[in-house]
Amino acid sequence: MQELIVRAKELLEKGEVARVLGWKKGEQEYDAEPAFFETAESLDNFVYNGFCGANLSKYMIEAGKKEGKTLVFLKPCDSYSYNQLLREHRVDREKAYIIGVGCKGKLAISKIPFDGILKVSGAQYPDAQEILTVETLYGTETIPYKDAMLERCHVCKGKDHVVYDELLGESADTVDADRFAEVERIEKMSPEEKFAYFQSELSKCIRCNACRNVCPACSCRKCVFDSTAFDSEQKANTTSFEEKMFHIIRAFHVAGRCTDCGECSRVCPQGIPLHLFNRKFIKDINALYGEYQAGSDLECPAPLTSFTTTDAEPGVGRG
Amino acid sequence: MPVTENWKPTIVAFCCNWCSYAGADLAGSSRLAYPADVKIIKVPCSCRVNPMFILRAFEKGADGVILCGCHPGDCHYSTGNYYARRRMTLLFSMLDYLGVEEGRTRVEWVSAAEGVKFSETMNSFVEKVRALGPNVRLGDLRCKN
Amino acid sequence: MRRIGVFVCHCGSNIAATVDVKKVVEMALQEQGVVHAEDYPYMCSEAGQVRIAEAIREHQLTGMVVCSCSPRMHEATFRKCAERNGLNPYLVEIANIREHCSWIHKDMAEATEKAVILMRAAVAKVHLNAPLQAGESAVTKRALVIGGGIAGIQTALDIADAGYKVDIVEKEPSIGGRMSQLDKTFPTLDCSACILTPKMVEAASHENITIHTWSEVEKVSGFVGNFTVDIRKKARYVDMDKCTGCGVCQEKCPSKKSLNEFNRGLNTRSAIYTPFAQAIPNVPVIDATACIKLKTGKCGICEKFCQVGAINYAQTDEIITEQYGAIVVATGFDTIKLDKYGEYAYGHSKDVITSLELERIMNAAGPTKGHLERLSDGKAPKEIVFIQCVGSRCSDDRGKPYCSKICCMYTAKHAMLIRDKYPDTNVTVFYIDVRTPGKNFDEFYRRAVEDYGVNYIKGQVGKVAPQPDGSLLVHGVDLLENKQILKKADMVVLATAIEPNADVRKIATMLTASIDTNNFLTEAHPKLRPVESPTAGVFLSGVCQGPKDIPETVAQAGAAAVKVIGLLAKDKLKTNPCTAKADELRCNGCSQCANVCPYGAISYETRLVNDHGIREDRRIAVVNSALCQGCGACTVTCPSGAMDLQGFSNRQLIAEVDAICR
Amino acid sequence: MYKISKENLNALYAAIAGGNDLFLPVKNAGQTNFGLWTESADVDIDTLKTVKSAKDIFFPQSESLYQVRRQDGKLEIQGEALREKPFVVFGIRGCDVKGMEVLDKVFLSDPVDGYYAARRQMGTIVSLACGRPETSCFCKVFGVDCAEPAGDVVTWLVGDTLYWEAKTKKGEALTEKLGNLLEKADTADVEKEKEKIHAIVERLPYSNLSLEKWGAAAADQNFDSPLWEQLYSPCLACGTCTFVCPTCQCYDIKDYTTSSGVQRYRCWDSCMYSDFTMMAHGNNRTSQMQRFRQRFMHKLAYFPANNNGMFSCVGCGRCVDKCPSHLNIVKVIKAFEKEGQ
Repeated sequence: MQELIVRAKELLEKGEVARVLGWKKGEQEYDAEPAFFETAESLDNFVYNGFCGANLSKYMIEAGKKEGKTLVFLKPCDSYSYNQLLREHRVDREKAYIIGVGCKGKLAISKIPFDGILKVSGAQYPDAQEILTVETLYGTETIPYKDAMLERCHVCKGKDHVVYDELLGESADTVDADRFAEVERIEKMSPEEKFAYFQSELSKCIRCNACRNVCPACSCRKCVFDSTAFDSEQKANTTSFEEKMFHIIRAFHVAGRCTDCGECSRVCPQGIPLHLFNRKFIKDINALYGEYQAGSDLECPAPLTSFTTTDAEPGVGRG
Repeated sequence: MPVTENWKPTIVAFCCNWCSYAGADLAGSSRLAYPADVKIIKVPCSCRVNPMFILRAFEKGADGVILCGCHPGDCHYSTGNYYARRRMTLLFSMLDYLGVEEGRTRVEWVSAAEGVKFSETMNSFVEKVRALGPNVRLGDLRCKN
Repeated sequence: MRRIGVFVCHCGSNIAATVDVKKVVEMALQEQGVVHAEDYPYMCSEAGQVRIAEAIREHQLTGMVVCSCSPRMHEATFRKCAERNGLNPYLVEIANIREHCSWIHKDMAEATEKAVILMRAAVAKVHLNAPLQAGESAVTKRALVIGGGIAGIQTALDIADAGYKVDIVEKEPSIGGRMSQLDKTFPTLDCSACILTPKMVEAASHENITIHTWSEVEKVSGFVGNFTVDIRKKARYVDMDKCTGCGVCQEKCPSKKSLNEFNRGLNTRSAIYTPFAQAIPNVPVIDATACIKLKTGKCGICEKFCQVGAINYAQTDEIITEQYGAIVVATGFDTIKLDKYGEYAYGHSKDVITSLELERIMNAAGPTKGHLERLSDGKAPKEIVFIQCVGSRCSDDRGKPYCSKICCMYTAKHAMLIRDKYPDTNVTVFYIDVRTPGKNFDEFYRRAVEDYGVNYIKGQVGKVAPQPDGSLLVHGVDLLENKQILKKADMVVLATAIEPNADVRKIATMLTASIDTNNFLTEAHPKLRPVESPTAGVFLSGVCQGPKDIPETVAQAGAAAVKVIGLLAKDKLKTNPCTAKADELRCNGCSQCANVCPYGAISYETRLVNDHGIREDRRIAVVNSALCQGCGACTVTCPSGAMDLQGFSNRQLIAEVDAICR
Repeated sequence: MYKISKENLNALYAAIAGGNDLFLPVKNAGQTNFGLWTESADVDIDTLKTVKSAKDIFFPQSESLYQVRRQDGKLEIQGEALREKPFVVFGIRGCDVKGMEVLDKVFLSDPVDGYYAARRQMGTIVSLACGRPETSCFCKVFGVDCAEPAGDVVTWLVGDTLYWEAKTKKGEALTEKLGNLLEKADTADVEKEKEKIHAIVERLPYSNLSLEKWGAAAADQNFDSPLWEQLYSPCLACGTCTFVCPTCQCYDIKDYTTSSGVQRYRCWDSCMYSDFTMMAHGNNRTSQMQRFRQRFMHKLAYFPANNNGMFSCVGCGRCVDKCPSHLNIVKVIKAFEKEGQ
């Protein structure tokens, strides 16, 4: 972490960047927040630890409107999101200085099942093999690092950055699960079971839009669900249908653009596994139109804005 | 909504102007009957159909939605139906994944010369939706009896 | 709130017999915004339109719905009527209660209920219709004719005579097409070449006609009035300007084993060749697959003998790009492949031939110099059997479901010519039906039977069996006599079905013209617009649209030319105002829409946007409405819904959905 | 005071549900929220904080107000019936009960919101003391005693025993109905529990936040502070904080139109949303900073200014736990506290 601060101060002091976009110490170890740092002193509050899961790429849309370059720290998976935004002309590469930071897997406080958490040792500079010691109001507990890791880190798409100006810090492989296993499990269910499963999950949705607002692919200036012009404006869920409509359409709008960064599932206050929607589309796209990783490059045709004359017919595989 | 013997499904058929709408016209001028449950909405091309329209139809009470366009390769706009095909393939796959009955959605390519196919398609689609009964899983029950 | 008028047409009894039109009127009056509704026996009639005009004035309508036949029939009629009476034509919507309702339903209650719903959907849409103004685009005063057969030549001549430039693109080395392969023509038995050649010469020498032979259309973009076409001029290896057409090269060429396409492969030709003597242009091409020099680098004999130095082995394909206002497709036909008809022994016996092959055999310039002889042994045939409908009117996938239309007549012609020239040769024709509608056609057929003693047998042939003695045993059936027939023949001629030229699919795709299940190009209307493709600015001439004989082809060619002339005579065309448009406040500038636009109509510009007080430079999509054809692909690609299609907007379509799904 | 053993709670729920609707924390798909009790419901009173507060029961996330239908060309208006059936909310924590007090200020003062008032009248609140307060809790700051919450009935879960004490007439009526399911108990265990809880509350990291910089006067003092610009920037403009909050009371009224009728309904709105208070001319708050500021100024300055100093935050800490960017009211209060130093 220290090397990141040193480098950031250096670039800031040399005037090569006007500001730094990183993570700021919170009140607790686990509530670091994304933040802009404009001065070298303010960087003393900079933090990079196991709880810095937040993907900073989307903040670069606003950063691009400010004067001068912004130094941004991107984890490997964040760099895919940035690249996708670059492809869609939403960010200005000229106004970004990208330091690719290493990642050894990020933690979710919601996955640490203890009441009254005060301190999590081992989260400072995480190592996937570690056992976390958690001090709580009600005693000390332990949990393997991997058990507290975000879902996305178990199926990490790799520790290589796809866009950067320089690299800092080490990464460690965290993959220990099959990315599509859960999707496949659901696909094997009967329609009744599928319906019951999603109905149960989606009935929790409170339409807070956190999934949408955190999503780097959902970067519309005005979401179709916020605009009256499409006659689709909805605020709260009034029926179970609207939740479905919202999540289906949201997944559809980011299909072929979603990098599977997993932020939607990370932020959902109701713990809905929203990535299962996006990953279903990714799985279908891979199977039907060839392997595709959004954000991996800037040129190759995107699955929903291209075609072949021999594409599968809709409803393929139905009984 | 309870299934009664008199229950009739509501079916929305999006038809592209150049092929399928003309195919439906041909079915009409050839007096090839299909159930009155089918209501056609004209769109310039199958690629004009937004997945939102389809979900909206279900939300408002449709029991089945079918999209008809020119045969791949014959699109009046040359490429529209190819995009529609990918979009609908993904959308339908997602609806299947959510446990919506598969028979409620369909895409069929119907040319202007295929009045017979249009009529047969509508007959078989309506039959399938009738067998499935009212749409509950994607419906919205507000302002309904 | 719109003031909407609803006009319900009885269409005589076409609608009124099945739909309770009074009920539709009554229900319409309950709809929000509907201030007037009435029914009338024929809304499209003069009197009906007068009623509409009165209603527009009296009720100050700001929108109207006509419940009638398909918008493909009368949308234009009612829109014009509205426009004449001061109502923007795009404030008119049609509820199709005939083709989509009364004609397919029997139960009156059911049909009426559906008609009411269709009316409601149209009313809901009209509430959101915006008055649109058609734009204008300039017309390039030049036409392209694809195909240089009699259809293409006639179309080109007629257009050129009217004073417009026209280009013919022909993929073969010469214009002339199928007609140039024919010997005589029915029902007058005049020589095909004698009537075709003058036309070819006229086309070649016409100041307004440019002919690109040995060329193919490579790419088409643009739209009516403004097509841009890439034409591939295939390497000819002979300089068109230098060649005098002396023919020495063809005589000297040592590679003489290539099948002669013009003679249907019945004999061979040299690697450098002109397909036939009267070829236009009279400049040979080198067949690169046969030329020894091009294949091995050694030879060069033709170059040596060419006195004007016209041979150029280094020539390559050249792409030229031209602008056109209209395009005529005249790609013609070919006979179907007979590999699925093994029972006729075509390909097994040299003496089983197609009718087109017979044309070449009977032609003085053909492989037998016009002598009727068996290709197997050169003997004169004494018994000839003609088999009709080979692949036509076929119910399985071996052939075509349609009637090829020309076979009955040319078979009568062949039979008559043979009986006339070789009176001791017997001719038998197996037929399903003899179809002879057309001026002097039936008389012609009767002459064959009555005056020339051609033996017509109603019945099909099951098998043609080659015999050890070289003859052919025809297993047929006589349906009228109800008996099996075994007939020994020296020659069997198959009236092979015709089908559109194989290239038509590719061309149709390039032109975005639609094609039917048999690969014939679809006309805009089967009766009322038979020479226009549904794609504006694309016209149809000849057999590419459907089987027809020479007089019909020439007539259609002239009709297509008239349509082209009518188009080119305009300086400006009204453009479709139903084009896409981006809302600058919601556009992300992400470029996804441009990726799916087939017309390259979307570009981006950075401009200052005032978003409710926030002023910033934004990258915004801009639609060129002259290029946009209104397909709507962009609208669905746009996640924020910034891109919308005028006339078929998101809100309009959703309103229709809502009205249908109550 | 009464008691009942934990294993008999199902019988208690069944008894309460006889003649009443019973709402209580129910676990569904891994998350606990208030829901209607049924035989098969997975009741979860051990989870301290339901994701959404109990606000939902009195002021639902969305509710129909009336329907307009077209009948033979005429319009027919059908008002939504007010709540008539009595119901009980069980297991509501001290902070949420305090949240009801805040909502009462809004909905029960003139003009009274009939829908809400009917529910308040028909509802009986059975609160539950917090045995294991969380790191994010700071109800003490707003005068809530989570060891002895308000409510018609207060309960304590001590070991395997639920202690029950009626505090109001409504509470007594309910207690009476439950008859012999409850047995008499002395208060010793409960007193001990309260002490234990108070001790934990003292150790909570945010229990001693200072509200000195807030209250009615802050409306002018804090509005133009440069701190807002620093504080808001990670805000995603989602509505999580609003929708999990027990006191946020803003709603929007919308029409759901079908061709056979219109349903007028209201649904929660969030001041974090860009279309909040959108008017024909646009929005009176054009930036996210302004929206962010509004939320906290409303809770900590405007509301107290209009309600005799009552804050419209109850320190439940839900927003602290749930903010995707880890922004929260604690950070805001602390930032202003530091500013003066």
